[in-house]
Amino acid sequence: MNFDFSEEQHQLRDQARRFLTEHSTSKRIRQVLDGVAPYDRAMWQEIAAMGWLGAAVPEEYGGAGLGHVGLCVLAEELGRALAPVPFSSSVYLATEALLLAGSEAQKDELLPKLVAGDLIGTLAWAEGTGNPDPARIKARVSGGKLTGVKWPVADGGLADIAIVVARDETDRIVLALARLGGAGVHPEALNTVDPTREQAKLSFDGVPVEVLPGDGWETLIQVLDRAAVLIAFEQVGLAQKCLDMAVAFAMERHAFGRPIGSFQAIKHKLADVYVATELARSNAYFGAWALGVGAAELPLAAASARVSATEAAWLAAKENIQTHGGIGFTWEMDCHLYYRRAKLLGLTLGSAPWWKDRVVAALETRNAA
Amino acid sequence: MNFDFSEEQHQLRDQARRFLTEHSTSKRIRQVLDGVAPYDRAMWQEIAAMGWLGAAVPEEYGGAGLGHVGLCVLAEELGRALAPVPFSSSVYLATEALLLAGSEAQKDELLPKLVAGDLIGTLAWAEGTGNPDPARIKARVSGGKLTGVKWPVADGGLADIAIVVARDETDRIVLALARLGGAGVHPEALNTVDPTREQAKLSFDGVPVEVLPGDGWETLIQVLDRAAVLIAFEQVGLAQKCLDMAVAFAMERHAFGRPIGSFQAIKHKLADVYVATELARSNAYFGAWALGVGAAELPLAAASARVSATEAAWLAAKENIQTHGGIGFTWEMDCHLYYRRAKLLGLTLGSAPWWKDRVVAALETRNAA
Amino acid sequence: MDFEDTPQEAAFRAEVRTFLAANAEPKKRGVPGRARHVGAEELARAKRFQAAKHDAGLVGLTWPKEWGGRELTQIFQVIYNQEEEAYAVPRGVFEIGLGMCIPTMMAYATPEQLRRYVPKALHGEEVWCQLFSEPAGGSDVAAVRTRAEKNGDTWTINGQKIWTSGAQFSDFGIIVVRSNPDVPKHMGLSFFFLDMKSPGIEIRPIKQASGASHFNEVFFTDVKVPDSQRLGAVGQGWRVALTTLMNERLAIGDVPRPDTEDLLELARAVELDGEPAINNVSVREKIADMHVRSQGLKYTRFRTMTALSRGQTPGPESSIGKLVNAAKLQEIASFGLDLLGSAGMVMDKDLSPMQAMFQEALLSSPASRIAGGTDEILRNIVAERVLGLPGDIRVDKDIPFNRLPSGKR
Amino acid sequence: MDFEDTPQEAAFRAEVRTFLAANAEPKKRGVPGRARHVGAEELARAKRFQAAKHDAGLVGLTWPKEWGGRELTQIFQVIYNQEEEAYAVPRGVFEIGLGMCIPTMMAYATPEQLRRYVPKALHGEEVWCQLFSEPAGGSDVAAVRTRAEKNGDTWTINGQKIWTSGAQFSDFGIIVVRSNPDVPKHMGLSFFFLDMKSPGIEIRPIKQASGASHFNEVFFTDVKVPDSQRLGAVGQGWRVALTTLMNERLAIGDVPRPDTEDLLELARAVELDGEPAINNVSVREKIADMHVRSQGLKYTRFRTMTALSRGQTPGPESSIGKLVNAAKLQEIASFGLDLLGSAGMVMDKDLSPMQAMFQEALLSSPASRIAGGTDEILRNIVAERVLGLPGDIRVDKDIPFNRLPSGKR
Repeated sequence: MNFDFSEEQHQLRDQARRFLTEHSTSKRIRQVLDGVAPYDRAMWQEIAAMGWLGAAVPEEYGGAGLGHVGLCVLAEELGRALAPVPFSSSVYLATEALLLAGSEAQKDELLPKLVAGDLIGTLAWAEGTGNPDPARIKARVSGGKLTGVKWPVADGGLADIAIVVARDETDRIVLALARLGGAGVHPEALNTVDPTREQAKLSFDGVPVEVLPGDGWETLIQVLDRAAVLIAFEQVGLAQKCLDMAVAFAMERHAFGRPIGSFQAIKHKLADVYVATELARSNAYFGAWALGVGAAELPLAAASARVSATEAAWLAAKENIQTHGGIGFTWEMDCHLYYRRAKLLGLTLGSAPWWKDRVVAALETRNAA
Repeated sequence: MNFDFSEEQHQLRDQARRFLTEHSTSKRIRQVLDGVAPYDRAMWQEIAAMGWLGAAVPEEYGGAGLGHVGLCVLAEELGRALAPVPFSSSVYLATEALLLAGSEAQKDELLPKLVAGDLIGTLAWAEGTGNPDPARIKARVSGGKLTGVKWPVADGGLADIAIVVARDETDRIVLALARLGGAGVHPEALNTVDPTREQAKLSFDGVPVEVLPGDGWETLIQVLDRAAVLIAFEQVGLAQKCLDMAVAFAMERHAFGRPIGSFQAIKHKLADVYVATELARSNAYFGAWALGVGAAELPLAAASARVSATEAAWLAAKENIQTHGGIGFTWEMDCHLYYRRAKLLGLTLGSAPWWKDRVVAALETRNAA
Repeated sequence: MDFEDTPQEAAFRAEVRTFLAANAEPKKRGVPGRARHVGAEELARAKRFQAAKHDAGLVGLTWPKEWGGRELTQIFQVIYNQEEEAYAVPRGVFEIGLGMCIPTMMAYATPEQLRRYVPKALHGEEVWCQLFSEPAGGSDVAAVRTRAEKNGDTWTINGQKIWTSGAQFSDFGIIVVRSNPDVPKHMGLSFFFLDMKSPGIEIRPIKQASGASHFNEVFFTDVKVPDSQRLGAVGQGWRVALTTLMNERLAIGDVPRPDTEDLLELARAVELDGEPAINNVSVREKIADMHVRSQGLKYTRFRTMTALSRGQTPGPESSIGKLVNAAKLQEIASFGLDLLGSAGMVMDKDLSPMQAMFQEALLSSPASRIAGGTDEILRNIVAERVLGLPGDIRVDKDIPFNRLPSGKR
Repeated sequence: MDFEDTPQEAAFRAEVRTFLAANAEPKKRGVPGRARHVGAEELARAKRFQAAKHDAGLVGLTWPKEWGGRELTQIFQVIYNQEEEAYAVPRGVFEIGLGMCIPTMMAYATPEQLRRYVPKALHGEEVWCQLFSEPAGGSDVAAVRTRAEKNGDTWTINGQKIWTSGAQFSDFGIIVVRSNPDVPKHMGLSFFFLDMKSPGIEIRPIKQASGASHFNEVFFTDVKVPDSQRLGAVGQGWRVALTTLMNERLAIGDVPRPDTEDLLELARAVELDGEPAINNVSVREKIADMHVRSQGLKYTRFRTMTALSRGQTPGPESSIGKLVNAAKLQEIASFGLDLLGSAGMVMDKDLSPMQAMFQEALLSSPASRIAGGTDEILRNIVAERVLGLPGDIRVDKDIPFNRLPSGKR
């Protein structure tokens, strides 16, 4: 039984924790929050330089070949640190989609640039409200040109390339690779509950695209499953950070002559947050294992990890504000940054009801087997 | 604004509370629990003598003419006292069904006897698992004779008459009045989570019946709505009693040198029970009003009262045991009697999901109007 | 059981309706809540409306006739508030002054002071605010650190108050301060009213986590207050403060939005699995759960109003309203976003269904579980004052305030 | 990350499998949990199995070789328990004796006593029980009222213990008693082992709310115990009791049923709105919610096992298992009944789907939130020992036990 990270992975975590503690400071996150920049470019470049963007990319494409479990370690730290960079879009979505379904030429051209941070990628599946559903896809590729409107697209306003879910002339769902800098692409920044992570509405008007080989919807679902595990680690990192903040505050803050952490109302609330966070962590670990070995259990593990982590992050973030009381609801305290991010992460790959349905669908498949 | 019981109704409540405190004792309830008798016949006769069985029955049929709001007052006290009598079956179901849909002859014959307690009635809608649904009705009336199997039927083993939901020769749903003492009726006692309220499986094998006038399903739904309000009062009475027990215990029981009621874990738990009980009470009051004046809002009011009261009774009953700790889980303490009854009441007219659907259906109807 | 007014109540309701129809604009549908940002124009409008209301005899309904009141029972105030709910009336400017400050003045100020201050407050010429909360206080309202030292007939105040509504446009304020830190917490407080334009008072708006600014910090640097503006005896400030807190406005009808009806509307507007979300069983169950809570509170208020109508005083059970509403608001907001899938994050009045009402509520709802008594304090109140359970163990009763452990925050 | 045994673990697992295949019957599918009623026949079978297990060297895996142990790390005990889960092995007879009583003896008894008692306990010839809980104690384990008074070399015990598993078939017991009521609670306790057949001991089964009887009350009337059977110094009984409590068996793999898979099976078996309930969105969400809790616990156990496998000791975080499982069990049971509509109340193995497993769990589940530490105590443990938050304010630390307020219950 070895259901924990390896020694090297623990070292990677420590290194990431140190780097992000130093760099992903409240001050730098708030630069993005306040709209000074759409992301922290300097942090992005340093992260690229450390090889994190290619953690799970094979060495032949310039990656570090640490495998997906290594990437999970980084994801937890990035979530904990609220890192204001397009990591999840470029790494979990675009890079993974190319790894899974890109042609050799596409991989050869794009992966090294994504790994180096020279290109930022994203994936555009949503077209307005609703969870992933092929029936909702109206964007269309015709004669090699893409037309349609996708929103919200994470980091859509700053990405260089997007993998766009669309229909081809025969109505099949395909993944189309679009370059975003050129004519015919109209990005529009969206105001969201968490301004520290850029979101955009992308309108395509006859933009030349390359269609990725294979069944587009199947690839999308595989990408979402992988990303669900990785985002679950971000959520677990965030939940743990909120719990740490709340515990520290409850020890320091006094009311009625005693630390507020000595009141059972606070103690039991934080015990519940701890329980939710540990359950989420354990579910995420199983997801990491399934992702790491490419197990057949991945769909179930990914959906379970996402449902559990979404619940834990939301609970931890809202009860962290509550534990802080009035001061926790001021702009200057960071509590709201975690609260905003917790909700954003819980929505970004589709919301909990959709993933709950996937849990049960996977259970049904497993039991039928 | 006069959203409270009247002075007379308060007096009725006090009278009922006194009677039931004296008679519906743990000892007498446990006679039924232990199977010594299927119900408390002496209590039944006294209740009949006080006119409670006819509280909402017009005086022309021997009733007290107190109206349904008076009956709500009694229901709360009966629920609080766990009265081990077939009151709800005979009064809320059989009597109400006859009042709503019985022929004049049926009313003239049966209502005075039901009011006097000489006949015990019930209503049989279920045929095994599932909530009320016309598609599940297989019992059939053909040539004036009923064949089919109904279960669970509340008080089916001790009732003299049953209003049975069945299909006629043309497949229409009808209500059929059956006498239960005679040939062709095979009652079988069921073991349930709450043995203090008799439940049976009734098999009918060509039993002569009288079909009540009107649309059977429509009448059934009307009866269930009325009964939902009345059972909600039983549930509110039960919830309040559980809260009272838990508070009293928490004041008396000491641990760590102080009453356990001084710990926030207990205080806040009981505050939550109080909140749920008050919300349920207020929803039940609105149900009483709607029932009393025959308002068009009755379906919404009844479903809301039932959903709210089911939640409150379950919460109060389970947290009452929890507050008592180990001693609360012994047979000799009464906590489990309330826990059993709470679950039984939450199931007896169909479970919460069905009633939640009815809440929303009523909201949709209202908003469409 | 009925929902009818008594004849006297009906007559009063008619009077209020006539007044409002003549002096206010009906609310527009779909505009959530009342604006809480009060600019110069809004303040002027509020003052005009208050004057009209006063002239119509609708201010201070429960107060002694001596002060222009009508000595009515509280149900009449509830009726007024109910009717006003339908109108876009400038509110929030006079609530604290007339609801908390002036009643405290009436209990403790001199007749001369009352003649000076009460009429102008009633008529809306002068605005009052309340200065109780402090950064280190929070739920522990008596943990006041703002110091007042006496020199001759003058007190000098130094310290900081927080969460002060309306400080920026208030003319006067009531304040509780620590006059003696060497005695236990509740014993060393004194209570004053003061001129908010006094030298040494600095008012800074607080930016909340939602981005809005509804409150202020108020800093006191050597602010002078004459001893004649003391309310109650030196060291008896806590008792005076309790008078103020007892007068908190009866919360009625303030249902936060989005509520059940809004969720229903959202569920009709968006699709799940190719059909309106309202057809989804899980969505229906959530709507039902929220409906029974909303309606449970509504009819609890009706029961309270019945008590008021009979001249009874509502008990601490009215505190369940905020407790239930605050949690419900956060739950509805979060659920609403989930209903929209990834687009739930988008807070754009043009793109988000229902003008981003749910997203805004998501960001503002944490405050409603804290302001005016946290969930935890409200549960304590229910447990102790309604159920009669023992108070928490108090370690701060007999220790001098300046020797209490205080932590770093 | 992998789920593989080390070579040493794999070898041990093979050894256990061989033993179990030869000495036990595999569990039958669909039989929930283990029977906890132990009659004469069951007791004899348990003793035979224990002897075989001992002869195979599988008892006391972590114990010193001196006592027949193998001085292995705890992961080997976990592996044994995992494998045993698949077999219908008589359990519950020796767990307390070998898990709690004998380890306490090892820490405090004399070498002669150990030679007398340990081998027979290991071999299953003698059964031990633990006498800590009292009616007035509950969560406050140290609030022991059972008195022990010394006269010469003999102690006389009077009082009552409760919730004693296996008292009716035990040969010996360990007991904590109050030897001095005039000092604070934790200071006046002493600890003994005693012969359960001693005159003056009366054992009565407790009928639980579910109707079952898994525990006993034990009454002591002038029961004599020689001073030589005292464990630890007079007045140091609490310290000894803590040793016992530290040795509570590592709860692993004991997932209560019905669990998620059972709920899934039920949802496939019954219909809602004319189709299998499993198609109902709300039912699916509930199953998913329960699944992620079950699996979260499963993989939390895997993490604990990894720590054990590395020779580390699991911390108090393992207490979350019971906290989560107990609430989940009650929730699943209640939900299962709701799924059946009014027939959910029927507890009849022939009529109720899945042999009334859900109904039985509904009735027994309240106990799981209480026994072995209430939800409230477990949350305190997590808050204090895992998160490091302060303990509750203690008012009973410095007051003589006989002057503590005690209430009527």
